[in-house]
Amino acid sequence: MNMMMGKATRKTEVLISIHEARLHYAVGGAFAAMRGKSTVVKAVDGVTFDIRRSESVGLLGESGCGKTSMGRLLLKLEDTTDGTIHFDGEELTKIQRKRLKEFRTRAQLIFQNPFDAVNPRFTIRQTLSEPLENAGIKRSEREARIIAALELVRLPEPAQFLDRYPHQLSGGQLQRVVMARALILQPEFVVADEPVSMLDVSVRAGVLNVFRDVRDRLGLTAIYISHDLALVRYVCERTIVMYLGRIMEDGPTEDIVHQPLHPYTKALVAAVPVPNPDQSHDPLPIGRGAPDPRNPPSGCVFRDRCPQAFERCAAEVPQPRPVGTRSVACHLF
Amino acid sequence: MSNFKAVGSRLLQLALVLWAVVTILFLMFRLMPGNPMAAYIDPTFTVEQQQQLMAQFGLDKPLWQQYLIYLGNLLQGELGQSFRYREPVGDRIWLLLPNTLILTFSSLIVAYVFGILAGAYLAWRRGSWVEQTAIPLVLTTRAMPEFWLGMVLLAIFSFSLGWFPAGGTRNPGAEYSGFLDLYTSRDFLAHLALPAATLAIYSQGLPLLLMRSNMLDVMKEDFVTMARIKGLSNWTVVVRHAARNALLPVMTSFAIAVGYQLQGNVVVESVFSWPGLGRELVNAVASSDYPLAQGAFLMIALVVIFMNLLADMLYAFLDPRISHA
Amino acid sequence: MPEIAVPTMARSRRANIFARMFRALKLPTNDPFAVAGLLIYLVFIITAIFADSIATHDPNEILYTPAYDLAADLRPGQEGFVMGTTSLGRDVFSQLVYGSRSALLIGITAAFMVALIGSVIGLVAGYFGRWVDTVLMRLADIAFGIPFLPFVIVLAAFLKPSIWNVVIAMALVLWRDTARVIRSQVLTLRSRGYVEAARVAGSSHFKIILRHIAPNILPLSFLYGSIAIGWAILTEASISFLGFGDPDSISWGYMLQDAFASQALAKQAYYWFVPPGVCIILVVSAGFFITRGYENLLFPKLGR
Amino acid sequence: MTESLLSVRDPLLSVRDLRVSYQVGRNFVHAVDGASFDVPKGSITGLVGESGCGKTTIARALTRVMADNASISGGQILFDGKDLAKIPEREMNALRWRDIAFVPQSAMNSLDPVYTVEYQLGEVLRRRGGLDRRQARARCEELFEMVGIDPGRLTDYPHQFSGGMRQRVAIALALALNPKLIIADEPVTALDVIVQRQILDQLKELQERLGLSVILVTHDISVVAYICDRTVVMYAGKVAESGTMQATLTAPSHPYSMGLRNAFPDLQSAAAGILTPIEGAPPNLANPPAGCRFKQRCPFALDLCGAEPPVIEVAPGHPVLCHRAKESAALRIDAARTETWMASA
Repeated sequence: MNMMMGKATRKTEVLISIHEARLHYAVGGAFAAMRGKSTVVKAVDGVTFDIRRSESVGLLGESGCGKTSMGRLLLKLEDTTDGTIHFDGEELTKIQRKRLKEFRTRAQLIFQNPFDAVNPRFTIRQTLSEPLENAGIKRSEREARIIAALELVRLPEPAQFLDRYPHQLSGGQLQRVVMARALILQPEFVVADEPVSMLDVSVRAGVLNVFRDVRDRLGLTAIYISHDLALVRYVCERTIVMYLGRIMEDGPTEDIVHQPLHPYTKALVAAVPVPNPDQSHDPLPIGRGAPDPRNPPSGCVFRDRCPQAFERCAAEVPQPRPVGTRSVACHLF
Repeated sequence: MSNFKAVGSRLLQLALVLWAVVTILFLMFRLMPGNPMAAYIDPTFTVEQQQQLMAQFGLDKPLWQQYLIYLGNLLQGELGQSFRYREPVGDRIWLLLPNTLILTFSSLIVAYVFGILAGAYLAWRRGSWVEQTAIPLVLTTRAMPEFWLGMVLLAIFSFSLGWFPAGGTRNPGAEYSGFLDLYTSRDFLAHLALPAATLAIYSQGLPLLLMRSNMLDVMKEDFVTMARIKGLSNWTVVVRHAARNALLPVMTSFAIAVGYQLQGNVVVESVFSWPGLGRELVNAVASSDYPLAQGAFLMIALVVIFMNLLADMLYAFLDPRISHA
Repeated sequence: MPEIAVPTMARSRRANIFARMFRALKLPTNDPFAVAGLLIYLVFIITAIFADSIATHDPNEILYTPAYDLAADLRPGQEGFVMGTTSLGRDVFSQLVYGSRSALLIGITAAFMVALIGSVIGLVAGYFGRWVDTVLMRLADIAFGIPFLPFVIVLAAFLKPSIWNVVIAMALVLWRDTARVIRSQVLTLRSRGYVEAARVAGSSHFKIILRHIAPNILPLSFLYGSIAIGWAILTEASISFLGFGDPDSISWGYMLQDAFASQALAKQAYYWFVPPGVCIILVVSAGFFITRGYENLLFPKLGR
Repeated sequence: MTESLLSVRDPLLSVRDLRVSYQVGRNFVHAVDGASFDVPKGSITGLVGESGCGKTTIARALTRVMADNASISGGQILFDGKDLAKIPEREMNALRWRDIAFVPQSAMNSLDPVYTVEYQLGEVLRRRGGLDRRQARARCEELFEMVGIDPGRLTDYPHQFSGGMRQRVAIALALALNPKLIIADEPVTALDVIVQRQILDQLKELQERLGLSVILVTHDISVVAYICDRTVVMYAGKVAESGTMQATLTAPSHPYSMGLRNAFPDLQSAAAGILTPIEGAPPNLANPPAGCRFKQRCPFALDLCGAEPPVIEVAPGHPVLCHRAKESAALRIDAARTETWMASA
């Protein structure tokens, strides 16, 4: 099966380059505005990083940090308000209709909720046929491709699933179908948006293992979006920590897990629950309060919860600075 | 700054709708078959009157200039002369508007009080035989032509039983010293009863069905379940939590219902010879009194548009999720 | 996959689209009210089609008794007139039978127009969003600002009297309700993962609308269509009652106007003005009952 | 926590062979099918399991406020000398919130959007606690301070609070009448990790300070590990095993609990190891298989597992629902190896 042949791995080559990307959108109606609430949410606010070929990058953060928006930008499901994203040298906002079709075969998305991600009226065969049709694959070849894709995601005896409807599958099986759909056109780049958060714990590991396997076998470039550092650590060699639309810290996952630098990352790492009763817990190095994406503080967006904040943090937006293997956006460094 | 913009944009929207309706009205009346001047000038007017109106409405000018003059006149509240009454259209409309509003509001208030209570009750008694019979019945009242219902009520309660007068707002020969005197008199209320009942019977279905389905929705909400877990009494759960929440959209629908009712009034006023805007509109159109027809239409449209706006604002005001955003 | 199976699959796929569309309509045959509604429609449709053989007289003909008196104001049963006669000596029963023709003709065409226009506008506005949405929704706001019945009256007065005036007026104004509802439904559908998935899979907008959105919208369009049938019949009746109808075609509204103008109320001629009203109620509520069956499917909370 | 408190000699609540079923069409789905466990006084008991295992159904059954189509079809709920499964509704209602309070998963949906938080606290204090308006006001402030919210925010509406704050409000609400038992149904699931940790800390602090008894329903073993004293592991409508948190997590005796341990990533371990899933999915409860419900997914299943498994006490206060419970020490060693679980797939 030609699908199994991984693309040439050129680890040093940059596949995607994001420069000062911003995604702002208007929210709330007239009444929110009347009460002086900001009507612009800065979902992504000046984000810069590169993704190399065959690299797995974890986008880590809490709800509202912009990680999902970032994923949507990378797939051109949303256009940047400002800044640029180059995919294999091509600027995404300038991509033409015809080339967009090609881009859609190269970049794919794995969804969070498998029950929402497939049309309940479609059989598994119909669901998996759609990308093949769009790519102009001959009808006679489709079935074989579908079976191959289902085998790739280790769905046992795939043929029996073809004419079933989504509600006849378990969450774990359906998530594999969703992965198969993303992989069926042999993309180079995959964004996985919390692919196991809706699944039960006992089946999560299965989906994660398939993801890791397939990625390695096909040499995929992958973005793994999650709020769970333990999961990101399981899948990604590199982690980008986001908070309120900005990047706080970016570096090798193991370094971040064992020695977080940014005060926010420190809090995040300390807060991750551990399934081990013998683990001792330090108090959280963070103040109370919650991020409000509509009214972020001036300067460093984390400063109102940061135990180490000082005057400069209010005055000046910290720029990412290289610290060892990492880059950290904090005035302490 | 942004506050100003938001309110401004809502008002702009209102202005756009107003302008569009006014323009549609202009086009409708100018594009009708026959002499374009017929819209404002009756051949039986005196030559002086005709010339005065020609000048006032610029009827000898090209269409686009007429349009500008028309807009200018509207802004000054100038609607022309009624052919039949030989008096300014505006005066005639101000005379009739109270009758229409009294009929509309009296019937709607009755309909809403009944509809809300009955709707809440039916939601509570969901699945019972009462509910099983009531729902199709309510649907049937929504399927009745209002004027036909009026005819049946007239035939029974006026012509057959003689309990209520057959039409108008007062007995022939009755004189009243003023507004309040007339509208609170027994005579007037007797005349009001049948048309108001007709409209109320027709209108109660909307609040009833809306209240019922909202209640059924709200009863499934977590906070209602929580209220039960708190051990609150059934009454507290159903009335203070379920009904209170279900009421919000029903209250909003009142404003919209006023607009709809005003349109329905057209036929019912005709059945009961009720001297309101709707009947006047029908008569004016039938007797080619175009200025009056246009004025009456415009007035009804104004109320409809204003009520649509009010519905929006009412919701924002009543729902703390919006008013305390 | 064996070679032979491929053409079969192709055919079944094409048939599938229609089958799926049809299944999407999901006639609510397990709801007794909906079945009753469908039956009422059936009876009236049959009556309308075979009006010529069902009616006992020409509905416009002025009739005479065997004694050559004008057959005016006869009570039901008198002189063999099943439902009596009008003041001008016309047969009420035959008028009623022919009335079903104009009622259904207007009702169904108007409903079709309203559902079609409303659905397309709602679909386009909801799916494409941005300025398209803004423009179309402002248009809907304007349509909401037009008082419907007065609009029909003015239109009917200016145009040549015809039963189609009501249809035109409805098509011009009443699409607004359907469009708004369909739009909000499309907005929720558009945010569903599988629609996004279709985009990521490279499907065109047209394909996404046709495959993933339209089938979900169809029951709702049908629902608003069946409500619109009622609206059209009621509107036609009102217009005819007010004297702006087509004098050449017999309709239930025309009958009521005739009765009202001929003092039928004072004469206590219930046989004259009650039957047309009951017919209107039957047809309109039939639409509501079917609708209710749909609501049970679409919003199960309303079910028992 | 002293050991004596953890022994279940004098339990606050004893659930015995509880059965709860949902009517779906003409069929009955037994969401809880013979569950037994004890809840000791003054501690936190974690009710843990995957979606559909019946843990939330049990939580709601304890309040007897259930879905329209759900009913308790058997068993006992012994609380304070009464059987909550049998007492008349009036008696049950008198007990609600005064003795048994509830913290829901989503405080957003569980607070009435049209009333201020003070109104909703006051409603319970006045209507259920018999306080007058002034006393209620004072108690509201006290409660807000207890859960760490500025009492000045009492007059706010629920939507004006952030997710974590709302959850604190829900906890305050549960504490209002000093209940004997608080049932918390996934109280932190919808929250971000940092806020989640803060809420758990708050809950633990209050529990220790006030000596509360809490049932914490969760799917997350790490939450159990962080905060619970006892664990009740549920699988497919039955209790797989129950015991002290230490025993059930460090030395699980049911194969399902052993499998769960391998499926959880552990951030504190030196290196990211290999996670091992439990293949397959829980059985359909409308038509459950005979015998052990875990047998299709269990790498240790034998022929005898086709028969109803016995409850075996592997240690005092640590019952396990498994034919091979006595071999658990040996099975644990096998279960730690990934290959064991691959073979069963």
